[in-house]
Amino acid sequence: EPALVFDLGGKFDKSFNEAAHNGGQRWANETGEDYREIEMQSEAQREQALRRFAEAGMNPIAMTGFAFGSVLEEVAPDYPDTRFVIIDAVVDQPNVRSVVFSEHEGSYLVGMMAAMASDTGTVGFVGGMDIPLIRKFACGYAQGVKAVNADATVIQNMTGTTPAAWADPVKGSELARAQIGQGADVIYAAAGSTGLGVLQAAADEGILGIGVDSNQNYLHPGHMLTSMLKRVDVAVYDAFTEGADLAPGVQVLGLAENGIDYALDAYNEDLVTEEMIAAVDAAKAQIISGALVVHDYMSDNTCPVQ
Amino acid sequence: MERMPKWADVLLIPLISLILAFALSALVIVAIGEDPVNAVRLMVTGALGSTYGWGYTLYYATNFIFTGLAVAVAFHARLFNIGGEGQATLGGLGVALICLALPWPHWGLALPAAVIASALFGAAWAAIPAWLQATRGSHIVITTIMFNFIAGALLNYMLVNVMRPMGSMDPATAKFPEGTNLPTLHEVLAPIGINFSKAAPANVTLLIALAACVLVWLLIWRTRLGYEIRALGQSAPAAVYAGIRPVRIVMLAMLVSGALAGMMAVNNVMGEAERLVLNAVEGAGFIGIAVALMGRNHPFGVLLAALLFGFLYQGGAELALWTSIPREMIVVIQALVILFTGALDNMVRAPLERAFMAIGRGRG
Amino acid sequence: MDLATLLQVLDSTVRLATPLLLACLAGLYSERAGIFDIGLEGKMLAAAFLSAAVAAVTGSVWLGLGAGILAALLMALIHGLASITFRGNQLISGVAINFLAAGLTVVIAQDWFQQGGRTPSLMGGARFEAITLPLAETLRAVPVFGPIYHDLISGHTIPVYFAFAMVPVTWWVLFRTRFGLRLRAVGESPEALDTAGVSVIRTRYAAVLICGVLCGIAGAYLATALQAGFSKDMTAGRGYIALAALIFAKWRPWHALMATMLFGLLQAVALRYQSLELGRVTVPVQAMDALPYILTVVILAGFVGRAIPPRAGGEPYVKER
Amino acid sequence: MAGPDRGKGRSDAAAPVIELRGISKAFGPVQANRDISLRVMPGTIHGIIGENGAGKSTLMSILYGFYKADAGEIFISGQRTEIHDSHDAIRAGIGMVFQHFKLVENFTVLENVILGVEEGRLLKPSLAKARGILRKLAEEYELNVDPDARIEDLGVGMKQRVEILKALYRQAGILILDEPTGVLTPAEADHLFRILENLKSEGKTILLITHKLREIMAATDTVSVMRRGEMTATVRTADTTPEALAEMMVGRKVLLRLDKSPAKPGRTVLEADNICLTDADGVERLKNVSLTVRAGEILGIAGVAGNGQSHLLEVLGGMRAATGRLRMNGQDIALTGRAADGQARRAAGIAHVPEDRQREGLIMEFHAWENTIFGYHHDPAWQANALLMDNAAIRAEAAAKMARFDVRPPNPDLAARSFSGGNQQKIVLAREIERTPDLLLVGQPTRGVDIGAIEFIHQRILDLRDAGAAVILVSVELEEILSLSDRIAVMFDGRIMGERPADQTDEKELGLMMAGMRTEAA
Ligand SMILES: Nc1ncnc2c1ncn2[C@@H]1O[C@H](COP(=O)(O)OP(=O)(O)OP(=O)(O)O)[C@@H](O)[C@H]1O
Ligand SMILES: Nc1ncnc2c1ncn2[C@@H]1O[C@H](COP(=O)(O)OP(=O)(O)OP(=O)(O)O)[C@@H](O)[C@H]1O
Ligand SMILES: [Mg+2]
Ligand SMILES: [Mg+2]
Repeated sequence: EPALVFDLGGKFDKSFNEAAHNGGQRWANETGEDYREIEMQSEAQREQALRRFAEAGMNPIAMTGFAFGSVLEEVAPDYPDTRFVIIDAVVDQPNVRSVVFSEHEGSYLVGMMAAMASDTGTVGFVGGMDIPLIRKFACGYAQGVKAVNADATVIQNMTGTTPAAWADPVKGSELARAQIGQGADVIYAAAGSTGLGVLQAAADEGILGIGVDSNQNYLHPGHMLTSMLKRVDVAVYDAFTEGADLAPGVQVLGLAENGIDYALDAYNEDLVTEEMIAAVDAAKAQIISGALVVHDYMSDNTCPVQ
Repeated sequence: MERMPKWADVLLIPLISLILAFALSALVIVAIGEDPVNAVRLMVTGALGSTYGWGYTLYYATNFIFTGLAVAVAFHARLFNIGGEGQATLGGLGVALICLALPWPHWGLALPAAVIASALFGAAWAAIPAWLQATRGSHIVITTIMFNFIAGALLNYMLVNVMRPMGSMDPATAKFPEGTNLPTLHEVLAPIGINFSKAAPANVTLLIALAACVLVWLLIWRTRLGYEIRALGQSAPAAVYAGIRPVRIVMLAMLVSGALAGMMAVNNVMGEAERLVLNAVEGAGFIGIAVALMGRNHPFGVLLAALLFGFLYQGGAELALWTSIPREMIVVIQALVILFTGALDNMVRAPLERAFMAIGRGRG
Repeated sequence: MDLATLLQVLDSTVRLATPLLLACLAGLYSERAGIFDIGLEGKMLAAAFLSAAVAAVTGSVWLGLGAGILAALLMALIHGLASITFRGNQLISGVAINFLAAGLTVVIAQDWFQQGGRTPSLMGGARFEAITLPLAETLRAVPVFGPIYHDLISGHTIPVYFAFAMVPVTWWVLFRTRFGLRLRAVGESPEALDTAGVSVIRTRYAAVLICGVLCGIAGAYLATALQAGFSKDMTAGRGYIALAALIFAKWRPWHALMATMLFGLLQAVALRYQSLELGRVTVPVQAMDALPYILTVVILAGFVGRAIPPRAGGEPYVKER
Repeated sequence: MAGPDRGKGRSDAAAPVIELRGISKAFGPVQANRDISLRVMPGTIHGIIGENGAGKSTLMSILYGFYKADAGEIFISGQRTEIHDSHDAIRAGIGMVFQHFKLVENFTVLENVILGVEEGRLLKPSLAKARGILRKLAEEYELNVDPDARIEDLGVGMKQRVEILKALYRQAGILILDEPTGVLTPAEADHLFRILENLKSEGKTILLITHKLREIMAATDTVSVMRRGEMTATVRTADTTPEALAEMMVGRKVLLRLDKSPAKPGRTVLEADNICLTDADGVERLKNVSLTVRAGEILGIAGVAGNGQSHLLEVLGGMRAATGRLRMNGQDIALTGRAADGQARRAAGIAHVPEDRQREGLIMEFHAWENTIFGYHHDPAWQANALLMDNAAIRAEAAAKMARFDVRPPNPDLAARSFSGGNQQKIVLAREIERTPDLLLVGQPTRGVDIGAIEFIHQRILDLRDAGAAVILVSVELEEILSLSDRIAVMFDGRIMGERPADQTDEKELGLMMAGMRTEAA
């Protein structure tokens, strides 16, 4: 029986954790089997949760979020017969699969769309916790924006420096309002459930928002330009399907692997023009073919554009 | 003439309050469509059905013994210390600093150092509210609440800006060195032939907590300082009459209280996580209030109440795992225990007192 | 900082100060009547939950508001029962109420909506909409005043205006009406009120219930105006900040407005800037988060004007020794 | 709202305006009133006397609805009246001035007067109306008070006026005054009695509670006597004598003179020079107080309550810091700072029986044995080792002490709270006297103590004096001062007005000094 451990933002953050949840649900629906899940309430609980599931014989055990990294490093050796899957971090243990995504590529695509949809030439980015991973989103996004409109301004804000930054919608909406005040008319939120506040403020103020991880277009139809899809659900689904003998090692999911994409559906089809689709799909093909390389912030902790 | 026999005061009343609290909790469980009997069964097997369960129960109980004693000691001086949370947070900071400062060769050396550091940091965090209460009359309840928040911000700052190792995304300190890892109950009990779960975090700190119970008992009922603390708590004018200096006693009682709360960090930071993370205290400071109220501020009572809450915590975690009863159910139980044993004490007490008076009259 | 940025910060201050102000005034009624209340947080949280839940189910923010007030009243009643009827320890009762709300909201929310202790997001009529004051657009062009009127004064939700209106109302009730006289008397000297032939119990319950109503509105505002739905622990310590503001304000309505605006401003700045550059020094965001609490301690220490609480505050009224 | 003019005592002379039947009231285990009946005639001043704790205040509080009786009935003007709370009492035309005033300290006089009887929901009209009525009342009854003054700025005499005005504003026909003169100087008391006469002539009925025989004889028409919760007698004042009343009060012939040998004063034990004390509110409580006490004598300090005696005792006992100079057995003693606490005083040979044994002298929740070392808990004799106390030794010694002082029951394991007042006082005395101090400070040694215990306590104090200790005795009971002391000092307004040998003075002279009048020694 597999198990799934969610991080602090909670299973229903409509974003990162919810994507994982959807993957698990899909697996459960298709196989008719059951799995266990638990949401973290505090930093200190991570270890107990992993151990409890391992003790109870759950296998594989998937967890969402880089914050499990150091705990897993510790726990995994104690349960050599259990397979662990960690998303967004690399843990070098023989029984661990580490899944990381090429978020910069997807962010690049939605950045392009943002620049094309913007009237003011100013777009915004609200990140969650200020960590390299989120800077990777921001940097990819900025590159995409500049690729379309070199004069565009990208306003960037991070919500905080602790995991609480993933779950602070009030702060998200205040930051969004501040960016709108500075002229932003498209805002990309990469901040877990904090992003819900960002998107809410964008909708309230009548500008466009861009969702992240899950397809968030349905949240505010008419006010959601698109969502940058990070297929955590696929990662979880795959892991559960492979079951107790999944292959450990590092898995990188990008545009090529369909691990990353942008969302196009009934909720945003009126906002996305033919021209946008053409441009973005062209860029996507180029990235997949290697003709276009989007700089990965985490490769050298710098970003070529601002 | 006594209104009520002592056993009724120390046993019967807390018991009735506890039953009321549990009965209401059961109602809540029924109301959300779960089976309370099954819930209890799950909690008992989860918390007491294996050495793994026991290991977590005892681990939580260790935390609660420290915070419960902290509240109890202060309460003997009629100081309501709601600052256990902040003091334990600072205790954690002390433990982390000392563990990371030196290449400790053996836990036997690191442990006393950590105990001292945590106690000092905890006491220091209690010292300012204590001093303000003693000399300026600032209400200690309010100041300790404020200090909990300030401690949170301070820890946040330290972990994010100062103690986070280079290159780490986690706002947490580095792993403590090998030489500071405390033996768990598994290692402690192995020599005497007991095979205790390796995975559970209960560790030697439990023994320190038990020793703290005995020491607090001696302090309160066998020493001059304890005598003075109790005297001041019962009557400040009388204390002044007797030449007991209120400022000194308020300070000392709070320092001891803060030190006890701080020492909790030896268990959770050094014994369990082996690094310092955000919100490591996880509300144990507040549970200390419930524990002290239940335990009637007596170390033995605190020990029993801490075990009870350890059981509730571990059992509650299990509940959350295997049923759809969220972990917050424990918070509800905790609230009800505080409500009935603390705030609604008279609701239980008054009818009992009347009953005992009537019995007394009947006999006389 | 230019005018536009300043206005934005102040605008956000108003939004963030509103729940603090409502809770602070709530506490003011209760504490002026001699019932200390550290359970503001719990009452707000309970109200936030029930208002969001009912608004989500019915789609009506007004029904949600009513439900939120009801939830806070229930909590207030528990506090009244413990501290007035059963003469228990008011501080312990407050602590218990905070935990009760923290636990129950999530337990019920989880059972009700199965969304990990949240309510569904509120849309349309289930939320308070910002209202535009008359002439806001017309006057916008007027220099200085125009932007202030349009950006800062206009464009908030109804609870915001209500909260601000409650300041003069509270002052008037407290100092110009019979009820206010009795309420203040019961907080200073309940036996004086008792021997004057007025029921101490009834007066105190009235105060505690008013406190519940205001906390209810504060909580409903959080869930249905500031945010769009309930999430676990969403009050995030605002009840304690309101309590701090109350002490800061020395239990006076107009001072309460000042104190909550100050604390709201601190929050607005802390939300917007990760750290604040003041000349040479960089103030980390954690310092701004902690500032309300630090200021309160300083005030309590009496170094900056001593805060003297209502004299009978915190003590149950007991005639038998 | 004040009711119509009920209870104005216009009914025919035979019917009582107040009648109580079978009133009983218990506070937990204490039976404060037991089956009390009382009839008060309209238009009279009816006195109620009784020792401390006899239950006078309780009875009156029941009549005023402040307490609820466990049993009994109340009739007002012949009608059975249920008085559940003060509101009912006010409606029945009853007003009460409590022993401890019930005023809101930070309200103005006006606000206090209208509290509970405001006209309508808004304050403005009420305040305006009250201002007018107050002015009229002030003229009618010589009751001038500034209506806009804050209560906390007023002296006790003024506060009492406000209380009377409150009652009159509510058109009370029956006025209860509970020990109104305890805090007044004789001149203020005289003024009060003039007002009462005035009210009586208006047809109002007055219930006057006191335990001062003189006041009863001077002011009342009828007097009822209470003893230990029971009403023992009601007589016309003209038909009785102070001696007879005293006998009824205590239940047997009252001893008037103690069997006391003449003092043999020895060396000077304590010298106090220019002691001054300003309290936290900035009020000067002690003004250049100087006195000396010698071994083997008792110095009595007389005065109306609140004139600094208590503060003086607290300063000498180390409970308050003060300025001036204090010498004990020729050694200087600190009056401020760390060395000025009770511990230092005890080390210097000063023992202290405080005025309020329940608040200060004992820890009510502690066992008796713990209380027998209270203040002396640092004595090495009670230590088992460097860290721990020797509880067994303390308990054993406590049992012996309690036996010697005839504490009943002689069980050291009972909480102090479980002993009666007299026995509590004996525990304190045992603790302090058995240390054989050089100087004993005693405040109100027999307040609320039954007569048997009074004799015992007085005898112990005399024994201590005869054994060569110096004693300073503070008491508001002039008779106690006169019968125990060798010398008597009188305090007024924080000053010592003068000093007299006990056998060369009398109540009259002391009374004048207590009122602030300087008299030359005869
Ligand atoms: N619930 C509360 N809300 C706001 N302030 C409080 C509360 N409880 C206590 N305080 C603060 O406590 C202080 C006074 O507390 P408290 O009433 O216990 O003192 P006190 O008993 O009057 O002390 P003392 O009699 O020694 O002067 C005030 O400064 C007040 O600010
Ligand atoms: N509120 C109370 N709670 C408990 N016991 C009380 C209370 N009031 C009075 N008593 C007790 O009831 C008894 C009668 O007290 P009461 O105050 O009526 O006496 P009193 O005659 O007025 O005495 P005094 O002359 O000292 O004022 C005393 O033993 C007293 O301790
Ligand atoms: Mg007080
Ligand atoms: Mg009395």
